[in-house]
Amino acid sequence: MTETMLLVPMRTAKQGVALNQGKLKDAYKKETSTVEIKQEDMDRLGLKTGDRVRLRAGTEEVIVSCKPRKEGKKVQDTATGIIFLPYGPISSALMTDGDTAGTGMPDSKHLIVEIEGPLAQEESDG
Amino acid sequence: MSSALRIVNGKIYDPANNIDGEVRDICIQDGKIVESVPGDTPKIDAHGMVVMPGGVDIHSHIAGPKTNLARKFQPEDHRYDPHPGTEFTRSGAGGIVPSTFATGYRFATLGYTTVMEAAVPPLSARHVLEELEDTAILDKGYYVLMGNNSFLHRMLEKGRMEEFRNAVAWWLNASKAYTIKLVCPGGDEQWKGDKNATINQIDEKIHSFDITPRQVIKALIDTANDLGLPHPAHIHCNNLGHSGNYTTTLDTMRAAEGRKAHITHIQFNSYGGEPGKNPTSKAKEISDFINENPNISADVGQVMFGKSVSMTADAPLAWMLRHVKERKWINCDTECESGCGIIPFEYQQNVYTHTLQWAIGLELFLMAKDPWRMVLSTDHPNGGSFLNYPRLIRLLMDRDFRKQEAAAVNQKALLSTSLLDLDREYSLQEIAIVTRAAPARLLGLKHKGHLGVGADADITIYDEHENREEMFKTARYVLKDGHLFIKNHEFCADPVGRIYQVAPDYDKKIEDEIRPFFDEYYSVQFDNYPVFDTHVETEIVPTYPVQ
Amino acid sequence: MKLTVHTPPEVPLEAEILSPTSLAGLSEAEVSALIVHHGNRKEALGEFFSVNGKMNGRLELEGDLSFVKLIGQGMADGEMFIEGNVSGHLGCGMSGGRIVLNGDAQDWVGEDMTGGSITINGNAGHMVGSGVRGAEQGMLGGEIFVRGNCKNEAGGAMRRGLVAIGGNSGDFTGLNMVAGTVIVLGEMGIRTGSNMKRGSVISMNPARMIPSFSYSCTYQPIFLRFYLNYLRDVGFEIDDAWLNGSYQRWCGDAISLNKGEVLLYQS
Amino acid sequence: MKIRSTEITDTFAEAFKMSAARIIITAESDYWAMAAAQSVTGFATSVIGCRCEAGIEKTLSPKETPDQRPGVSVLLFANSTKGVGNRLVERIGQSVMTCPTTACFNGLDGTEEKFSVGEKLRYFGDGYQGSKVLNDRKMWRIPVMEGEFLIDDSFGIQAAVGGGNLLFLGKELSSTLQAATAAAEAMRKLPNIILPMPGGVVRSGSKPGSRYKALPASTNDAFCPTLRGSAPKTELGEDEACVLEIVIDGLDESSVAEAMRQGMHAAVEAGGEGLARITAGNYGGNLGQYKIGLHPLLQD
Amino acid sequence: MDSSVAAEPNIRVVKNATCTFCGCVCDDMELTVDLDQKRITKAKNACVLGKAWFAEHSVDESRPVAMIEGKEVSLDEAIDEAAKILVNARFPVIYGMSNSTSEAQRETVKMADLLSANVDSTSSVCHGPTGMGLQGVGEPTTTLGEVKNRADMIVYWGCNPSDCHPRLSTHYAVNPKGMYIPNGRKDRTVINVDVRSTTTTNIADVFVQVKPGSDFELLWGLRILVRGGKLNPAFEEQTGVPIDVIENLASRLMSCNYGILFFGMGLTMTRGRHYNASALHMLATDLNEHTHFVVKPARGHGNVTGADTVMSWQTGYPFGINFNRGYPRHEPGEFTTTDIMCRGEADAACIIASDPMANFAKPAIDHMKKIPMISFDPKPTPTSQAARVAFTTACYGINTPGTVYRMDDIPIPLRPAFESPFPSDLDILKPLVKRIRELKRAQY
Repeated sequence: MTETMLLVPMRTAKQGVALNQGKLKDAYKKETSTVEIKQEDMDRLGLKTGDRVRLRAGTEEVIVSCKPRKEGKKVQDTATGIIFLPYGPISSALMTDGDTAGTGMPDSKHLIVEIEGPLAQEESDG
Repeated sequence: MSSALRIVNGKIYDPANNIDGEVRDICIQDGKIVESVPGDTPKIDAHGMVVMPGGVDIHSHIAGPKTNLARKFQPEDHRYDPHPGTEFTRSGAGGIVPSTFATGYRFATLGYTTVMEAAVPPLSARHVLEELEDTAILDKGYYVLMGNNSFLHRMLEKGRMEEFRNAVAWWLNASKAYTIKLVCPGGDEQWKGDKNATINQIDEKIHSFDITPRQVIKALIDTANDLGLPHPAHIHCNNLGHSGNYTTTLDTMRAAEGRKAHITHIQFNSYGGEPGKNPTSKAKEISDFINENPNISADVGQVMFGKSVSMTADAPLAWMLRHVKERKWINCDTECESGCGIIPFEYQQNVYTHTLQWAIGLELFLMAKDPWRMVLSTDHPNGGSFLNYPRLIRLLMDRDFRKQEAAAVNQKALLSTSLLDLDREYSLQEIAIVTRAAPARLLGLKHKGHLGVGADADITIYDEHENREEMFKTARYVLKDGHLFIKNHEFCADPVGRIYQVAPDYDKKIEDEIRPFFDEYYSVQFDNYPVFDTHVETEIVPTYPVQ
Repeated sequence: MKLTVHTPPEVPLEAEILSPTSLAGLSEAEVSALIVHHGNRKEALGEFFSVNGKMNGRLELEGDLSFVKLIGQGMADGEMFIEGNVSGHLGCGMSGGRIVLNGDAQDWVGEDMTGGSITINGNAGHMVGSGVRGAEQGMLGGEIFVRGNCKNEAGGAMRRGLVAIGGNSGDFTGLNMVAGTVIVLGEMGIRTGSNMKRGSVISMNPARMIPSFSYSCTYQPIFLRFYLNYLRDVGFEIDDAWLNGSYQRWCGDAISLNKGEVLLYQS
Repeated sequence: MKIRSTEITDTFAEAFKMSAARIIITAESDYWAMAAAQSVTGFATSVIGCRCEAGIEKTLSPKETPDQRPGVSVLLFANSTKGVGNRLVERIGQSVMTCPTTACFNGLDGTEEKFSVGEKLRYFGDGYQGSKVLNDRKMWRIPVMEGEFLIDDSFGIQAAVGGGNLLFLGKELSSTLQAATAAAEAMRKLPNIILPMPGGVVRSGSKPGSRYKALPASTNDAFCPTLRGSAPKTELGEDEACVLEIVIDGLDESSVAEAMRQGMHAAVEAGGEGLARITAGNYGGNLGQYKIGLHPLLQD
Repeated sequence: MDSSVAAEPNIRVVKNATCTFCGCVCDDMELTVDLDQKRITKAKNACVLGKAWFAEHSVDESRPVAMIEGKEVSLDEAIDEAAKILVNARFPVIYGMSNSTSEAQRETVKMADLLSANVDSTSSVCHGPTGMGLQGVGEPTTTLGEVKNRADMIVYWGCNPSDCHPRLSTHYAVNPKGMYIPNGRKDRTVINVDVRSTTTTNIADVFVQVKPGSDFELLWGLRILVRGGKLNPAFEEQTGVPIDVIENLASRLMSCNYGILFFGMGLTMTRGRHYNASALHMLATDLNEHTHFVVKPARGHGNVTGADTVMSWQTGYPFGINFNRGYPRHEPGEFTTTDIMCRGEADAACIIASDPMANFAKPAIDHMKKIPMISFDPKPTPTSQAARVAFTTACYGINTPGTVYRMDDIPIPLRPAFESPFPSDLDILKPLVKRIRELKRAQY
């Protein structure tokens, strides 16, 4: 299934910890290549934890795994159609527009992407 | 390479040594002025020129957190006044608040070699010291803010004067500052703690402490005197900028009870009239008091027409100014120590209040019987940039110019002052006093501000020019510690200036009292608070404590 | 006089001397010898341009100018015709004369402009006719015509003058406007007129208004005929229906003086 | 000199220097443009009592107006730039701004003098007014209940000619009136002039001064047929029993002269035998700056 | 001042050490250092990120101090090569600095001035837009201690300190007791505004969920209320926040004694950028008509604030600075590194302690691959891998002394835990500057 969603790259404590170990290390690579999706959206797309999905923005695409997003304990979080990915080379690769609108800052936290998944194992390996 | 030099044929103005325009030689060896140098020593021929000690600025805002915020938020101002580098000098940005290097070079171009930064909270000591290190050429120091210090307020509240004094000394050491600065004592506490209130009269109670500003003022004046600081407590009075504030100023000066105190940019505190209404001039009342009380010194804080930035530790004042015109505004609270407000401003000739401020400043200069105790400042950049000094000097020296300028200002305001009745013209010797000799003496910098044997060879040589503004705009030669760095108006070297601090003795036990206060109320560790000795190189100016 | 690029700069070339005002009275050789800033080096203009003809108030530029910045800075008179895409700050601080660009321009076209006119027959970048960072007001006069699209902050902090965009504009059109007129014949991005005090932003398409703008009414503003006719005269395609049409009038920004307006054509 | 049976006196019309403005009033329709024009030119027959003289110059098609709507061009004359300006402010404020759908524009370009009109009327907007500057034209938009009133910031004022005149001396009322009416109709078609009097024609021609101190002018007794027997001096012949006058104000002397020329021809045609004589008023040439001779106008 | 004491042979305890991982720059670390292994075994008081920072910055002595084209070279050779690259470049770009001491930053700007280069810090892709907001409308702000002592209202807007600045809440803002906040957390109200719930939401009293990309509109709505106006229903439509919730939020903000708005990339990295930050600054300014209110960007890297601070005092501008003309100029979008790279303008780059090859937009990365780069980093990164000259540096705060500016502009000293065999940034920059000066002198 393919849908258009809003990708918000973000920081997580895990990513911060992994960053210290080294950006070329597995822990960092793993953390920065797992997209968080609201359970409701996962269900609609037919995704399970660990499934591979393709994210496409403009001419660029990446393949990442997915997991359901943890929500706050006491609140009703209504945001659907938004997915989150810890900052890293993968989120940057989807930042295809370098226009900073005269600020120096691309719209790093507001990327419109197409999400496609779950992918078959062969495809995601290729 | 010999470091000796002889300046010949110049007219010397050295008021501290009673030399008033005589043609004499000045001899320099190893950075100091000496009796004589060998005959074959290189010479500077100062024929037709005026030789003065390097200028000394007792009160300018040139470095530290608020200065830097004022820089950061005015790109539109820097943009049109770039400061290109040269083979010898760094580049920078000019404008109303220049970058550090540009500040140093531009002061030096006017012939200044020593400048004091007037207000920094101790928590930002490292910051100001790093900036001062990057301020080219000049010798400098800074005054540390203590008028809104919560720990000191507590000591005072409990009447623990001994601990108060030790704490002040600890703070001076920890921050490597030059003297104690008070800015609107109690005002920032109200500002931060009472929804932007302020305190105007010195006998009002300070929010959440059982003390009044008068007690803070008195205690800090006394402490500065007792510790024997080279420069006494440097006071920005309460009620600054408000109509009718001259009584607060008189009260503050009386609170010194005969002990030494310096009232800064006193022009801003010499207003009559009723609060909220148009001010009037009380320059005479203020001058009379200072003329009669030799323990008090002041700098004027002249307002000059044109662009300025109000940047002050008097946070409520900046907020008041913001209501004049809704311009961009910065406020910055410093925990347990201070507040700060910044707002771009412009003094306009046609505005009543601005003209009045301009005229009061000039009245104060012209009414001062003792120029050694009423020295030149614009409270840069509050009253206008230091680049206005040459123009200000011309206003003081040239009555006709003054009248001509007065014709263009708000006449209602002008005529409410006595400026047009004051015919006095400053002599070159008096200019040398208010720009060099006096500030150096008030600062207790014994090697500065004069050309006697043993003085630092900080020397400025101006082409003599009838138009004093032109004359003082760019020095032909300037030497720092005997080192020629401006030659024929061009930089030929980039000497590094000193940073002065004081280091009064104190009872180390006070640290046991301060430490828990830090643990509870500060966001930094007590042990990390004092500036490490390795941080910057400073020179300690001795103190002479009262036994 | 005509200047043709023979060697495109490898890094940005700052050539503020490229204006009829700066080149007035100079010979071919003198122009070739003028200093421009190629990155951090000073080089002769002739290293990049071949110079032909006499300078008689009209200057033509042609070639790969995509790295050339500050063309027409401070221009006060004369005419300049440019073939090719240019980098930033075209006509900044301009006070008179006319620039016509057949190509695209990058950011900051006509910043701090006080007079004269700039016509861009392609697209323009961000901050067309906008005030410099930190300043309370920007453009003080003059006219900027962009046939194609522009990006964000068109007419930002403008105080006087006219910015007309034939295509679409980006976000924050008329941001911080003090007065003046911005006309967008295409569509505008979001947050039009944020913090505007006075002035007009006019578009021929519907727009999403920030909620601090209040809808007043739909009416036929007579003054607009003057603008649309004027734009037609300078070569924009103006639909007759716009001249006689009705416009929604939105007042704002309520956060500021609330005396600005956004007029949106109602088909 | 005679044209047909009508004698043309060899005299001249003595005209005066005045100041004038041209205003273009546009509106949604001819009807509303004319309504405003009539109102703005109302009660403006003579500077003596009305402080200005105004009239409709012509109607304009949408192609001819600045905002491409139907319009009317109006000329207004007074003794000074300031006089014209102040009348514009009063009259446009009361008669144009009030009138539905109108806008009001300056109709004189390139004049040396300008007077702020929109710039003064804008205050009616109570702070909600706004200005627009396009291509050196500054206009004000003043919010009104129906939309907004658009008016130029300032109006050009130029030197002009007032008091051009013709006197029609007839044998009886009806032919004199016919002659004058025809003359006025012919003259009204011409540009740059107006005939400020009702229908273009005035019967109460005046002389300067009066036996009563308060009055600056009084009836022209030398031309009153009823006083031929009692006035100290009369200008009328025995068979001249009715006099009507046409007053012409124009932007320049030649326009006034042309109007007089055409007016005379039309009057002679329409008046026939009944129109005994055409002459013009003057004060011996001592008061006015312009002398427009009748004979020269008719020679060619 | 030396607070280190020897606990047992080869184990050293460093008290009052400073963590430079994030902008909190906590200076109350107690580090246990194994001097033999050159690693920190324990970091008392550190948060999860700080613990990782200290634990993972051991020294890998197998790494070469410098490499050219991936081959090991001596430090001097690498400095010489780096100097040549920079001196020969017409548009050299110097970028990074946020993980470096202020001493090294000062030297970096000096180098940029000397080279007539472009210099920019990671601020430009972090809180650069906040700096632009400051330039536009000013900013009421504070040091963190005043938050601890006085703030009874804490708003986290578009930031998630529980993950990114864990001790912001526990050490400075939410939990601690302060001079006028005797009961700590109980005396404070915490409000979280975000497009999603985060771990920070869990510590908040109020959560306001705003539609992605509509923070600006919500801030505008609050400003209208604070200025005494009323909201129309469009606010609810556009922000997704019910009008009564916005009204409630506004009245809470107005009625506190001392409020603070912390904010993050949720504002600066989304559509509106600098103007989102301006809107927030203006909201705080407006609130000062009712009470005392301040803002504070929750800044990222340890000394990114120092980079702004140092560049401001040396050049007058906080980031995005160009010295091509022999004096500094500032223009975000023109002299900011992302833009320069995306437009393909730079012909050489010197990257100090940051990793643009991992963080920048795709077109920028594509250009950086084409030009000679120099990198300074303690660890291998995508940038160091792509660099022609790569220096391995000692880690600031762990191996080197110096000064770091906390997110509230407060300078904090560093107490190194152990010595690194690698030079600090400053140790490389000084001879590099010297070498550049020599080459330039020879050139002219």
